[in-house]
Amino acid sequence: MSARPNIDVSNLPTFAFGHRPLTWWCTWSLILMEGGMFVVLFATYFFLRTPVPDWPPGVNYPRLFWGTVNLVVILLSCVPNHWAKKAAEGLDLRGVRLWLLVMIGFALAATVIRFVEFGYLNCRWDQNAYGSVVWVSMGAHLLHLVTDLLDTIVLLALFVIGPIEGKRFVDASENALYWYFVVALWVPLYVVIYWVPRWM
Amino acid sequence: MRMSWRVLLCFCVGFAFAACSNANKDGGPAAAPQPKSPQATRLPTGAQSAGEQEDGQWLMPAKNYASTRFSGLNEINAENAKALKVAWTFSTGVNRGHEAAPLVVGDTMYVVTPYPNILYALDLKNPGSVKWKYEPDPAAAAQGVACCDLVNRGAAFADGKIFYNTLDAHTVAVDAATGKEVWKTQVGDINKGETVTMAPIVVKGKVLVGNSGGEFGVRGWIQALGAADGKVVWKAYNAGPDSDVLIGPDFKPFYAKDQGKDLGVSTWPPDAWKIGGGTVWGWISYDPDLNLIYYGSGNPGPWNPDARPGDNKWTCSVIARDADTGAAKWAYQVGPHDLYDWDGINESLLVEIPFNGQQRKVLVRPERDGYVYVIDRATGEVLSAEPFAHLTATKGVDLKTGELAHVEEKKPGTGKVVRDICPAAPGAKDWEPSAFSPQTGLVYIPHQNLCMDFEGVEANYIAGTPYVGANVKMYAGPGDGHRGEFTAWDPVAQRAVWKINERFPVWSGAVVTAGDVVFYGTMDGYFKAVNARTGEVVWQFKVGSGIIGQPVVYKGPDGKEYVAILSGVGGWSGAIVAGGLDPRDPTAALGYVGAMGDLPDYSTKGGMLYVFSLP
Amino acid sequence: MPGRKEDDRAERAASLEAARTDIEALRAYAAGVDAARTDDLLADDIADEHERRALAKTWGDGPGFWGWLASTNHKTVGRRFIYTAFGFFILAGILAVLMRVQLARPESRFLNPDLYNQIFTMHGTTMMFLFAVPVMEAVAVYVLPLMLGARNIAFPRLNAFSYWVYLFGGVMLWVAFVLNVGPDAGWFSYVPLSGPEYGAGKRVDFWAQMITFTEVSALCVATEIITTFFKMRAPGMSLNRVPVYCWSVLVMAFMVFFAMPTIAWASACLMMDRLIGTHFFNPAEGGDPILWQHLFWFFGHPEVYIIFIPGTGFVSTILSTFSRRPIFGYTALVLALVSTGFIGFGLWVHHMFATGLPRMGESFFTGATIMIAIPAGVQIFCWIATLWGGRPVFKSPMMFVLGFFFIFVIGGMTGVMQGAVPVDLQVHDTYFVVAHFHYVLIGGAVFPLFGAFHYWFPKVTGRLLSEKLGHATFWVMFVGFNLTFFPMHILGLRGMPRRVYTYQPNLGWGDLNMLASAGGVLLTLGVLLFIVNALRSLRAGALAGDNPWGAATLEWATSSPPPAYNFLRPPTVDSRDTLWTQPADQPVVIGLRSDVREVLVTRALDAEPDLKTEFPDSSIWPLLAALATTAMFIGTIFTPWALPVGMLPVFVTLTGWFWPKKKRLAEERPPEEVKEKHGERWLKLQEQES
Amino acid sequence: MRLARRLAIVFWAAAAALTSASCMREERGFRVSPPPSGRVQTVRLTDFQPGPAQPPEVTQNAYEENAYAVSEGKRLYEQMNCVGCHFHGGGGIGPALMDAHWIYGSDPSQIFSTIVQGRPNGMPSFRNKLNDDEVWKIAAYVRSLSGQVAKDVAPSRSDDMSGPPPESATEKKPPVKSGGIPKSAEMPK
Amino acid sequence: MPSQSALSPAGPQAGRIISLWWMMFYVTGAVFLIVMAFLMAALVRRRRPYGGAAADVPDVRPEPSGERRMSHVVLTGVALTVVILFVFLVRSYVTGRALDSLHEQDHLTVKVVGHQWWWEVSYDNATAAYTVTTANEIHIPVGRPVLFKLSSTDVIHSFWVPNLHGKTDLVPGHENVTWLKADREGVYRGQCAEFCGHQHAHMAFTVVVEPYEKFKAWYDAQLAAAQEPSTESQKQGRQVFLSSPCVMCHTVRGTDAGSRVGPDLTHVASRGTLAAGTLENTRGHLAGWVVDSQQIKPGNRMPPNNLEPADLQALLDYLQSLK
Repeated sequence: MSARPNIDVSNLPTFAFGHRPLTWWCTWSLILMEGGMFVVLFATYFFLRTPVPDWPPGVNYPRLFWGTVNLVVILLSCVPNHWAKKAAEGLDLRGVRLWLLVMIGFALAATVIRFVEFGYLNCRWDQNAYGSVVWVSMGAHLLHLVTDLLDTIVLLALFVIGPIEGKRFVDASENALYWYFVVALWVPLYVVIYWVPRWM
Repeated sequence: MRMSWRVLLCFCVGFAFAACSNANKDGGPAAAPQPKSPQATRLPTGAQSAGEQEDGQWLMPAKNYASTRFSGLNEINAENAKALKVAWTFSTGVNRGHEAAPLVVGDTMYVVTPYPNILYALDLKNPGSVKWKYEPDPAAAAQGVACCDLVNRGAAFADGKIFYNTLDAHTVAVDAATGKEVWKTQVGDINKGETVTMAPIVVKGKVLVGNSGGEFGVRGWIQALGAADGKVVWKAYNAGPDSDVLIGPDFKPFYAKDQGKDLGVSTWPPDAWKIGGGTVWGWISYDPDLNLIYYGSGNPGPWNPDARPGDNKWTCSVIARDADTGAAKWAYQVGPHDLYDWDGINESLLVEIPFNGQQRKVLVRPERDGYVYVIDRATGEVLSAEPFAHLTATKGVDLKTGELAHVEEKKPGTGKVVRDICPAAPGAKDWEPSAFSPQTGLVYIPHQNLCMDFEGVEANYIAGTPYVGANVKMYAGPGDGHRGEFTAWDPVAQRAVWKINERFPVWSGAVVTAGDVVFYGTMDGYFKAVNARTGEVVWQFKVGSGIIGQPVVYKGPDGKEYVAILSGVGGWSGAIVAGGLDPRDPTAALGYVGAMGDLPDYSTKGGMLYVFSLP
Repeated sequence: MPGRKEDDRAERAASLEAARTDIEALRAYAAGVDAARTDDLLADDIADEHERRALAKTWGDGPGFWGWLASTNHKTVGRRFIYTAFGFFILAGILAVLMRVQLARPESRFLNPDLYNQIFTMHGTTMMFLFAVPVMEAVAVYVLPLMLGARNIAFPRLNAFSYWVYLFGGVMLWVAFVLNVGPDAGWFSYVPLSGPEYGAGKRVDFWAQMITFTEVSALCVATEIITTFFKMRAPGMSLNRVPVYCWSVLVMAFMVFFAMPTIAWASACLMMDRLIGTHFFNPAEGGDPILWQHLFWFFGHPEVYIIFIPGTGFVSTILSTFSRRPIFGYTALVLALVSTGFIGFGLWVHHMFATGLPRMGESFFTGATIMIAIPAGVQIFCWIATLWGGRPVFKSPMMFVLGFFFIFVIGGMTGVMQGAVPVDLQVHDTYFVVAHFHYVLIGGAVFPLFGAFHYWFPKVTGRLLSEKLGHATFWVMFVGFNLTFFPMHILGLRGMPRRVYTYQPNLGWGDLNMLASAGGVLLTLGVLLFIVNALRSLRAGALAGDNPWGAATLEWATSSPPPAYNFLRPPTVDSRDTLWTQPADQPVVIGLRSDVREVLVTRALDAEPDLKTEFPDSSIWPLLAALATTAMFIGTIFTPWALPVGMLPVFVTLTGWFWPKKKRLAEERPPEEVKEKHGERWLKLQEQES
Repeated sequence: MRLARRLAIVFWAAAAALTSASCMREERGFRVSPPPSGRVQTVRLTDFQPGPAQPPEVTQNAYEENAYAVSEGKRLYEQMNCVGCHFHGGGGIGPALMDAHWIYGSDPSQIFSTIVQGRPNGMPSFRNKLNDDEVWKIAAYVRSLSGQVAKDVAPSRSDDMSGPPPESATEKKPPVKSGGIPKSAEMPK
Repeated sequence: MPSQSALSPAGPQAGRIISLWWMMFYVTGAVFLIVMAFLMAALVRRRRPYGGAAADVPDVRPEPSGERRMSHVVLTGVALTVVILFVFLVRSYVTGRALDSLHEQDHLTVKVVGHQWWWEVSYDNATAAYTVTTANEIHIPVGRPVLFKLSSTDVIHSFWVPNLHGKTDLVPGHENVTWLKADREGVYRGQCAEFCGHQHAHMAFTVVVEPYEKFKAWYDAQLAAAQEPSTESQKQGRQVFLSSPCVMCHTVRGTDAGSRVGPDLTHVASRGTLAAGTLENTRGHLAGWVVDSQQIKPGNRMPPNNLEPADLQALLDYLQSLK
């Protein structure tokens, strides 16, 4: 009917990795908005910190041990996470299954350690504004740990039960990307919670 | 023996203090902890002074007019004190905090209980038996206006009568022999929040009494009642116009800040002095040579300093008055515009010590603000003021102006929690009286190691209800969580010689004897004998309840030396136990509960007299 | 569900109409050409009809009530969104009328202060959170995919979810209000008034939780908009060919991204202060009420632009269509939008000039505030230039845009005045400000929105609105609006603070207030006229046809109302004003499957075809997930344990949402690089599956 | 269909309950008449009685259902200096109010009487100094200190120093009716 | 009735602000008119028809020369906007600086504490005994700068006397300051400008600007304790005051009443208004206020008082004697 060629898209791929699929945009949207939330959280922390002569106010410095342990665990998790992402992008079903399992282990460990961390904190959330902001920031990160943990579990279940789809590998890749974000959140958070009181 | 003791001291103590010593100008290492000679510090002469023959009696809570709580008895000494045993005990039947010192007159012991202020006369010849009992039946409602438990700090004996105060603001005189009431005078009004908890002192036929209620918006006063009839001889307020404060032409304060006309009015917002506190619920000393009485006035009301701009004279002041007329001789305001409830009611130890090479008649005051003030007792000049406790809120006293320098960021205000204020509201040392031994030249200070968070809130004056306007939370000061300390202080060298840490605030008084033993009790119920020179705990005994009383030392009818102490935890610090308070509220009892949450695990209430002697 | 039946009927009528005209045209054409060719054409036509039916089956909502609940079509959801937001607009408008009745006379006893406080809080809250932002998102949800030539919005299930969450949040707030638990601390809920000590009960908690609901909803929609904008444009629609309106909603979406997390965090802090005793805003324990103001206004000011920027998009669209020429200064307009988006974040402090902040900082924010007038000026000038160079047609949408000019410019001028700290200190929190922001928001957003309603009504319903009634609506609203709000400028300068439930007779404010109240009645009448017009047209309006205005953007390239799949064959684009410039044989996209919901994903910058992605079917899970989320959110008003416990059903429903249907791998095509690198693995996977 | 009808019934019942409950919870009547206080003047301080037992008198304080009234009670508790003796529930000069021990009874009318009449061991009488309405509000707040009031009604933390957990977070314990003798003041007379 | 309007300034600050505002008003007004003129012109101007086709055929490719001309005009418009805005910015900055330049040695310091819903006013003095506390009525001497220290004990309020200056918030946890100076004698009304709860609408106060001598006389009178009752009825009234709920909230210096919950009543009869500027201070209003304040100002903190008629009259006698 037409003189000009129509665009036939029937041979286009149905999934891809990187910034091409829609999921990537969704993940980055999540990262952006939650990252924004954490930026505000840091701003709150320093806003509250500024007028106070002694920080933390009226309590000791937070003890470093468990926070640091968690930092190490979370940083170490980048390695299996890298492999998980690699495996997903290589459509390596067994690799994906394996590394997702390992990642579940890491996320679980980090979550458990987080609860221990709460137990060792230097004050309660209802003691003063310092306690509030510290508890809530750690709680917010815990929420990310838990949601990513659940997410990973479901993903693994999908890879075990099936059906195996191409976009499932994309999901696994995006899941790994999101975990990097969770890791990247904890590093400044760790510094702010455990070291800023000592430095500033 | 004495030589070996010196060597020991040299090694054990002198070594430890040599590094920081500034008193061993003669170069002798052993000289550091010990004054040059016992004679260098001489007690003032007076009716009850140690200069006279020690008669083994205990006629007033402070033992003598100089308030040194030094007993010349030496049967019990640092060596044998470890053998002390209970001689006898006596239950008072009252459960509140027992802060009183028993009196010993002849072969009778007189014990005043907290509210309901029962006076027991106990026969020392038949230990523990009650000769007679006097019940003044104070108004029960007075319990509602007693800020910090229903305590009584003791009675005084003179002219065959026992004088003491009841919680409902009456002073009574009781015939010491028969227990019959001689007179009873109402000195204050509980409907305005006035109570009386202090121990009176009898000077030249006059009973000196002051009121409590600084937390209720009362107006502080001291009055003299005729010992014979209970009639008011003179009455001096601690705030208001000069005529009320008995400030006349003889009034010569040393510092410019305390000079001026009607400062008791002009340093207050209009009419605030009428409800501004400045009570006299602590100790009064008397110098017969100068014929002056010395006392400190309590905190201004309310606690929230925003509600009362100005210096708030004459609260938190040391005041010297003529004993006969009450006319003020000098005054020194220790804490102008008090920020932290640091009453100035602590005892004044009247001693003579060398200062800059010359003997001076001074009064030594371990103050609530954490400094030991050495003040010339004739002029009111502050000779030295050195801290004996951990301080964060102040930076020292300027001896030129007499000003206490505050740390700006620790100044409290309305609606703002200021943290880590040390010392806390009870101060570095509260009412618990210290003792001075002319033999060691040391002042033995029972005190606290507490800090606090403080928030000023709007205070509403409603007569008969608390007028505080502050939320307070106290907690242990720096260290391992210990909240009490017992410090031996060298007033000449102006430094601590030794220090004992206690789990709870040391809320009991101290006594020191010629046997070089210091006695004090702890709130977890230990009565302790300590070597006065080394601070070594020689002996301790767990009594029934926490101790907040004042130990006394006397010679029994059998000629033996006895030590007596009332146990029965309570007071401000022990209110959590005495009042059955809830530890979940750290602000309870004006914030003291915050620091005392574990006291119920260590002590229960119950009043009991314990008398100890060597077997 | 009368609305739905209506839609169906209109849809059917329109498609029949289209089919009839097509066939007639074909017949006429066939008469002139040879038979074989005609057969070919008819065969094409029949194939098209098959395709249509297949697509309609694939993309249509499921049957019955269940299908209605499960719909994920952006037009269905968008319509619901618009109707709901408009419903809230009416409710909030009723509250406004109540307030004007109360304020018409001094010391009036019509409302007590408690009820008045709830009413003005509800009015502001509903207008800002439940009407203005959602309605802008809603129109975007409806229009954007059409304008970009897409079959649906990206993440359609998320879209459905965001609607439900928004609906439940709004309903929760209003139910609370009806139950006398309406928030009463003003729409910006300043602590400590809204804090645990002074905001007794659960009133403020419902407010704060409503924020969370609309929050979640807005962020979801922003995600969809951004993804749709970048990845689902018609082939050929490179970034410099995107209609200005699409740019405006993109900027809006990005602003939502950066503004909303702040208010989410702030309202979470507020809730925690109230529920579990944290101290974020307790000045005694190291918190600070000023922190709330910073957090709130860091969101609150951009919020105004979130509302206003899509409004400018409407203006540009309508203006271009009815000036009968391309918009003047496309690049300048887009840059102005983007820079407004940026500057919008730099001036929140001008809401806080009276709080005693350092003067230095204030000067900076004065500068920023005044600066934002520059992009606004650029837009105004470009629009006037568009008019200048065009031939204006005064249809009703255009009237609203012209009204917008008058009102918005006044609002902008008073805005500049308030940017100056000294002036702000006087007029802040007075009726001058009330007048100003109603000029800006009603002028800048509601008038363009009503223009947009009039403009796209034929597209959505297939029927034209009455022009007569449309003009009447405009004039009544315009006069009513100015009568209501202009006197408020004077009232403010004469000392009347805002948020007073009454005022004293001897202050001399009575007459102007009476005038304003009278104007309010007129304004209400105008809105009523619009409703009458819309209802009448739904039944008896003239059929619109595909492109009644002769507009240039792609949404007019399909039937009115558009079919479930939007375009039989997704269009391609070769210019900005594509319908005006494209040749009759503009290529279309073919090769998308019609048996599943396959869509074309294009590249972010040049919009070249990149992937085919299969969209999920309609699903009830988004609704269930929204219900679970609602339960959790409402629960956390009462107990913190609702969060961990409530997460469980949310988790379950989300798992259900994402759980795939069983299907064959063979239909999938990995991209070239995957095939090259991992071809064997891919084949093995395929074998395993089959 | 039956199911639907049942569901509808449940829904409307729940809605009705919610309506009545929540309207009261948040109502702010500024000119309300307080619960009747005539009977309160003769309130019993003990359940012990000669002859056959009578059912215990239990009164309702409508303000305990009303968050605003309880918050007003909290304000009055502070401003009328109740806080000076009882502090934030932990007690001091007066007994603790957040524990389960009630010397003069935990019933609203008993608390009302205690405030109005005063009690011999130091509790002043507020007769004529507070009007009944205010006393009922304070009584409601006092009960919230020990968790006797619904959590969505009880106040949350104040904008002050953090003390005990907020009233809305205080666990409810059934009151111990020790009666008569202050726990803190068993002493000979 | 006192004036409350930013349009009739009585002090240098309000004067500067309003002149800045008028300047902006004229300039923006002119801009508005010009923009509207262009708009109207664009709507009505005659055009060449597009390529001779039907009226609604769009002009897809407008003539480039016309477009260029228009872009020049637009650019000029934008440039002019920038210039005008810059002028505004500078002028605003200069005015802002001038507003803060009242720091003089010889000033009065007044502390204002916001309460729901009244104003506590106290005059600072180096000598504490000369601090005066009153409520809802501020007297200041004409021509002398006054430093206001503003704080709040409950929620945020805003201190605003439109005739004298813009507003400054009273924020709990902060102490804000503002300077005022009045050039004209008179009585000016101020009002809380930040929403603060039920009775935000009735939280006003008056600023009485008077010559220094009159101010001084007022100040001295305020310093004195309350007048002793001189008649039997007044004595009875005082008794009523002290034995009723009044004493729980109010201060009358010189008596046992010393609470700070409500306004200080030591000199209540000298004030012009009652209930934070809600009512004129007349006997009838006072009676109504005492008996049933919730009718007048629903939600305020004053409880209703059910007084016997005789007691009420005595109380009114007493209160009215507190000059």
